[in-house]
Amino acid sequence: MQLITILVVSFLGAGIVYLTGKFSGRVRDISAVLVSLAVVILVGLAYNQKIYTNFYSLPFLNLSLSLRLNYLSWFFAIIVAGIGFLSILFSLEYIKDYQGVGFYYFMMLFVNAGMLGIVLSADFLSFYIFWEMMSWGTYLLISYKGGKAVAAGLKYIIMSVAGSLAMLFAIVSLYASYGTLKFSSLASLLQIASPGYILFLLLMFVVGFGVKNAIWTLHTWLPDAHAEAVSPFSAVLTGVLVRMGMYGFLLIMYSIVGLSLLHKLGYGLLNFNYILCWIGAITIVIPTFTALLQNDSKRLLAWHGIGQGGYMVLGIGVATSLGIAGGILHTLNYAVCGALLFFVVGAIEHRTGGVRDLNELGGLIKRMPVTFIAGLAGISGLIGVPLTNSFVSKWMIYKTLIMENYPFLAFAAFIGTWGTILSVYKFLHNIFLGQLPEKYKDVKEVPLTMQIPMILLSLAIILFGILPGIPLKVISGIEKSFGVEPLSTTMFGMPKEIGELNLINILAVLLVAGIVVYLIFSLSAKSRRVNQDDNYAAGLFVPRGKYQYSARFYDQAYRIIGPYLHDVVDDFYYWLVGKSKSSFQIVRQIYTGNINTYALYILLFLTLLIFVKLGWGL
Amino acid sequence: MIIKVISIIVLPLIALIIGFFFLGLSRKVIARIHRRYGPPISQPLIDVIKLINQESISHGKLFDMGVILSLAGSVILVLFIPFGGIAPLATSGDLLVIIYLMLLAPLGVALSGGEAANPNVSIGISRKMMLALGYEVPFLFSLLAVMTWYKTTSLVEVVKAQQSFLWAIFYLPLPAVAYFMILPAMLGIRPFDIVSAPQEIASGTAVEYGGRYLALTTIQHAFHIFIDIALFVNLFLGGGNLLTFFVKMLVVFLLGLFINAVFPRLRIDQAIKYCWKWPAILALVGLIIARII
Amino acid sequence: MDRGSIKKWLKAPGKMGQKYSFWVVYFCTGCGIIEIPPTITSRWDAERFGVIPVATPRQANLFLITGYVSVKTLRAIIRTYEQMPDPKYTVGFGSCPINGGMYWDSYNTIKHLDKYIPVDGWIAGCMPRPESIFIAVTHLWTMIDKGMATGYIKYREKYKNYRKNQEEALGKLEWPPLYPVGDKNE
Amino acid sequence: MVNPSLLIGLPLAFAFSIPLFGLISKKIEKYIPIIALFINMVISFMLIPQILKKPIVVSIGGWSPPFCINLVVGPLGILLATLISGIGFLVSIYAVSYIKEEPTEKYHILFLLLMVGAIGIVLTGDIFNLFVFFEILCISSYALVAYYKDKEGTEAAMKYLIQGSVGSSFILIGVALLYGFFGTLNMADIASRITSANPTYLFITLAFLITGFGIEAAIFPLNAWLPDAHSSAPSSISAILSGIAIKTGVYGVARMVYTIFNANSILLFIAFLGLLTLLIGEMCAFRQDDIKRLLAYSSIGQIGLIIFALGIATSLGVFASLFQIVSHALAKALLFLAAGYMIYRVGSKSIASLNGLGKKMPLTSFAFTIGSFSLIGLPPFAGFVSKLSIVYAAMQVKKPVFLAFIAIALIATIIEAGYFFKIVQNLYFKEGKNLDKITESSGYILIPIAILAILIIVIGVHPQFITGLLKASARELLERAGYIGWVLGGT
Repeated sequence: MQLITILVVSFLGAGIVYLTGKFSGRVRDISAVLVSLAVVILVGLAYNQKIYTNFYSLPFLNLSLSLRLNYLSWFFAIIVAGIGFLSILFSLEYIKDYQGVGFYYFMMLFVNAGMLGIVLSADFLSFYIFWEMMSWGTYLLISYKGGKAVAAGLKYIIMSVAGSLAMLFAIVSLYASYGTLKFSSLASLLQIASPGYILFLLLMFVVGFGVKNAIWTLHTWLPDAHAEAVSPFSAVLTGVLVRMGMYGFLLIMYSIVGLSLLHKLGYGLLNFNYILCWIGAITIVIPTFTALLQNDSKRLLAWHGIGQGGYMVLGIGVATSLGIAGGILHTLNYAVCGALLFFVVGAIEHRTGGVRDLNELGGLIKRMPVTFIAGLAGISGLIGVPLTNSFVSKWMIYKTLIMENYPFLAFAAFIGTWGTILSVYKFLHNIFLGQLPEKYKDVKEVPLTMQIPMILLSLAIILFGILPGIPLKVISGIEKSFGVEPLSTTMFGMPKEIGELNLINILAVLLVAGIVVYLIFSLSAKSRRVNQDDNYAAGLFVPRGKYQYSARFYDQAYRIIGPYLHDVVDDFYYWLVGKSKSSFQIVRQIYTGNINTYALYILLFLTLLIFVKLGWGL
Repeated sequence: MIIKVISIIVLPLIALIIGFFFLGLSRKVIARIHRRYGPPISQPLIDVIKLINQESISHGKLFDMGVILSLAGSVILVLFIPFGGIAPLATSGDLLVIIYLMLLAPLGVALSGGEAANPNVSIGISRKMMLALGYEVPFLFSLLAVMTWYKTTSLVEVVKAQQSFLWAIFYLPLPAVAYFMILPAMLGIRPFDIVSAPQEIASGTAVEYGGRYLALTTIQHAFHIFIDIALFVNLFLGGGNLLTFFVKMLVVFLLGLFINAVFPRLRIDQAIKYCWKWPAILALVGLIIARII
Repeated sequence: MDRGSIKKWLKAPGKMGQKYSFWVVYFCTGCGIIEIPPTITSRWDAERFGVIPVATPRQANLFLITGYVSVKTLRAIIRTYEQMPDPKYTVGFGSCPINGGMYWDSYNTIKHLDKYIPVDGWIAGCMPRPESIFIAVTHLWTMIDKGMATGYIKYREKYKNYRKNQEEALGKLEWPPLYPVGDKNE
Repeated sequence: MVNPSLLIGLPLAFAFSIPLFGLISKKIEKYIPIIALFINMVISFMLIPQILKKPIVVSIGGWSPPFCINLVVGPLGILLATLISGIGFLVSIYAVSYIKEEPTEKYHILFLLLMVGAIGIVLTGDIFNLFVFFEILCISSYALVAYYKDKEGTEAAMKYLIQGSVGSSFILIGVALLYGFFGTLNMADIASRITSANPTYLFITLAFLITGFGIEAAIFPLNAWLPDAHSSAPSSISAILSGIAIKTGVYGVARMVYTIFNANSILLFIAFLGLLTLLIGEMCAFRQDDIKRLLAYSSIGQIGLIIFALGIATSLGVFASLFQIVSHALAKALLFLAAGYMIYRVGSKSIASLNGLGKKMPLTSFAFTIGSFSLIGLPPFAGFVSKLSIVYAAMQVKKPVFLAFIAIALIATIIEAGYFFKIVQNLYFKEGKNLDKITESSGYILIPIAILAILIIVIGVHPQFITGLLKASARELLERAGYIGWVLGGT
């Protein structure tokens, strides 16, 4: 009942918000915030409950749609609800000047509702239904801004439809062979299935979920979509919507197929998990270094979205208790960081009139300090600086990779982190540091409703970075439900038997050291505060507006690695589309427009029919 | 417990002294290699004392905080690296944590330098980043080789295992050589002092630094020298007690010094290519061997 | 050379530090710079006095005006001097900064540098030998000891007049005054 | 109890009474079709429950079957009859304000005749009557395609006429042959004695009949008339043609193959044909810039899907195919009506000219979006359920060939998604030119469109409304003994 309430509230709420928008914009904004907040509260109340309900049935296929709640779905549901709420809050000021705001709020809430439906559904049919609703809702929202966004939306929906059709194929074949689509019963039924069939299923689902989670070779929609969507929705996209693929992976791999069966797939190094791990590793390295070459802030973040997804896939691919936990935890952590960073970009866009080109910005720390703090927290989280959240999850992934004796995968993960450091520092530097251009002299800090989400997320980054025990408690519950032996964790890190990590000590020492250094600093001779014009310029006065180094920030590195980072996959897809278009053109020539040929077709058909008869001897 | 607290207080001081000693020694040794008399060993200390008493300019809060963060990061890093068996915090962070804590210092400098709105600083930072990208590849390869070989991520374990039998350098010569080859790059000394090239970009990140800022960065540099070399000694030369540990560090440092004192400065792209060529290949081969055996 | 005497160090560490680590701003004003390379390299090795060239005025505390000062260079000299943190010392190297030297009647050289920035000491000659630089350095040590090297204080006190002279020579300066230009300094 | 023959009789009567009403006033005549088809719809709705209990056989002229002309109103018949009169009703409402060009009364007469033909086809139990009604349908639709009397319309009508008459003659040949073999024209009778004839001759006959009906059903390669006819007819007629006329062709094929000839051996081939039609249709549709041609080609594709499902020949397969017939009829009628009025507003058929209409004609564009999403098969619209059941039916057979087929069909769906999503984006997210004086459609246009959209959503959300009827119809097709039994009385 509770789950049905959640879904009803979120779906109906979307409609109500749209209708109220017809009367007054103010009421609409407030009601949108309230609805999303209500969803957060409802999901939060459902913590630590096990619920299962049938909510609908299709007698003609004797199927029944059902919902369920367990640790896994709750974990994802709370992320969805939380990020959804924050992005709605962020939108209030951001979206004001667009047209079709009512539609925007409706679709935002609708997509959130669809995602909740995905994570709450207990059988593949309802899963698929919500999945598709989310997909086309996303398509409409990506295209919302018009202009370049249209092409991005089309690219997204085509790839998404292809993926979900592959998924549908697998789902229906499951139903045809087992007569049920309930996760629970499938989990038991599949245990006796042949490895070949399991492999086929997994491949189909990997295509379906891989498109969403943007694993390498299925990732090409993501940069365009993230870059062209409106920023609050980009946050939702990168934080939770893309991670629905992650949820799908966890669901099919561990909740349904199960660990014992996964180990049977393949021999030695050539098994499913290992290959998945390598896909994850490639997904880390190539996109992360591609991000290095971006000059559009949102594209840069989008490529990182792909790369971080690689960490998650890598983590769950290793299929150890630590690895799975790391993968899931990284999902949460990246949701926080990614959403935060897109909010930051959104704030910058909002204040500078939609400037996303990293080479035009600079020095905004002096005007938008709060946004800068948020951005700093965000990139620290993305890098995984100690005492921020991603550090823990990445630590778990590295640890398990090394312990499982996969040094090369571990290397891919490490070097991905270095690519991340380079590009996100460029991101931060080119936006906030350096010289403040003349044209942004009187930029103001963003209004409060845009600051609150950023502040909350920054706090979350620090919180989960110092107290990873909070999410890890839920995650070990998830692992219990997978049948993996659950990860035993302490509040501040890892117990001795898993590894040496105690964040509270690190924090304490860092604080002490910082205080000591600060004392030295403040006791020594004072310093004079100067503005950016009083600056070393080889004895000359600083040329205003021209004294900034941001374009081609890592030029020499580009020259070396640039040639290898050409996105061949994307080219291949475009080639495919072009070729098929021309072949369709050829096919069209069948209809010549000449009646004689048509009559000829008819006679040919008749004779063909008769020949078929004689030939086949029907 | 008490011992732990004492060591937490003492260890950074030891590191500081050793670091300053190495700084002074390097100036002296290089001077002698140049057929000069050279400054006294204590010259870096004199410089720091002067700098602390000299006024300076500040470009904002981040400008200060970044420097503080970088020094603090180096200080706590010292506590994670066993120095002659003393490693007060080794149980709360292993090699992976060390790798990540090594981020704090450059990150701090990068942030504080970034707020000094000076393109020289930005160029210096971008060079630092690219150089780091260059030497991280062999560095990570060799670290992974050690971790794979000893099946542990804890530095203390690694040291124990070596002291029980042979040093790692005998099992894993190639990664050790690779680490040694990139050591100057990690320390940012010639031929890899691209980051703070005074003649090209007016000492890079330190352009706007004067007075206490410069003092703190000098201290940080001293710590940095200590950390990198101590890490090498722990990883490949089997740690040792206080004395032998110091001796090993001295040997490693002097060897590196003799090599880099005679080289001219590389260009940044040359540096990256160098790091990705020989050291990386050696370390990779070493890693593959360590993985297979 | 009393680097060793602990007592002085404990009494005035700042002053001692200033004495024994002169960081020279790396700035070639004129022909005199030709004497600097032998000075800082193996032949004379200035580093043993703790004198090393640094790249930016922010780090330097000794300003060596090497050779004649043209009007164009004066602008840079003033800018650089103002960017050097206190305490800072200036040494005019060669005859030209003193009185114009062989350019005494040139239309665009500055004859008397000390009208524009305070100069703590002069090294006469054209060219002075590198040894003279060391003489100057040691002399500066004694001046610091005696508290006579107070050019930077003078600059702060008489900033109004210095600024006036500078603007007479260079026209309007595009950077704001370093110190408040008012009567309260008199 | 109502007599099903009213379903045919009423429209016929009204059709020929339109001129008389025209004498009274030209105002009312355009409301006649609405009345007629509304009554039809009501009657057929009333009939559904009792037919689900027991099918009705109406014999005309006192004799008992097989010695008389008779109507066999089974579940399938009533399903299609309801669909036809329902959509006809909506389209006639649409036509009230859409058809302005004289001579309107001719339009309405022909329209009603078309309805008569369509309903007759699905209700009659006599193969010659089937042919006759088929001719009525075809001839009236030839005329209607050329209604605008412009060049392309006439040309299209001409092509349609030629191919259609070839088809009709084939059908006639087939009927004649059958009469020659069995000496009876009653379908049930023929069906009961089908085994007594030489299979080869029978197959030739079947070939003729399939070809004949296949032309109307737009099976590849017999569907060359369709794009021209659909695109150049008035949009209301395109809706009828695509929503109803070609479905009657499918009905004919199904009736022949399943009930009369029981030719299970050819079904795989038919499925293959359907797949081919699907692929070709979608491919051609992808390359169209003329919105109506695009929709026409997409109807070819959908028909291909229907035929494919028909060829699966399990009860679920036939069920799915009928379901697809319903959902496609609704969606495509909706699309043609909406697109027709957009074209009427902007005055151009090219897709690019629809840019930005979403802001000017929100409701129409919204309905269009729903229709296209339903055709792609996205939940929660009717198309999703039907497509799902088709996929499931194909999978259920557990033959590798059908697995391959359905995989290809899904790939075709991707192509379909490609062009429909593009159009939706054009409607909403592209900046249109000189749209300032374009306004939302008028009430007579919006009512049918809205009703269709609502129906699509309702069926998509709650398919149980129609599944019972569909299941019964599928059973009627598959269990020929039952059909024969109704007509000839328990054999």
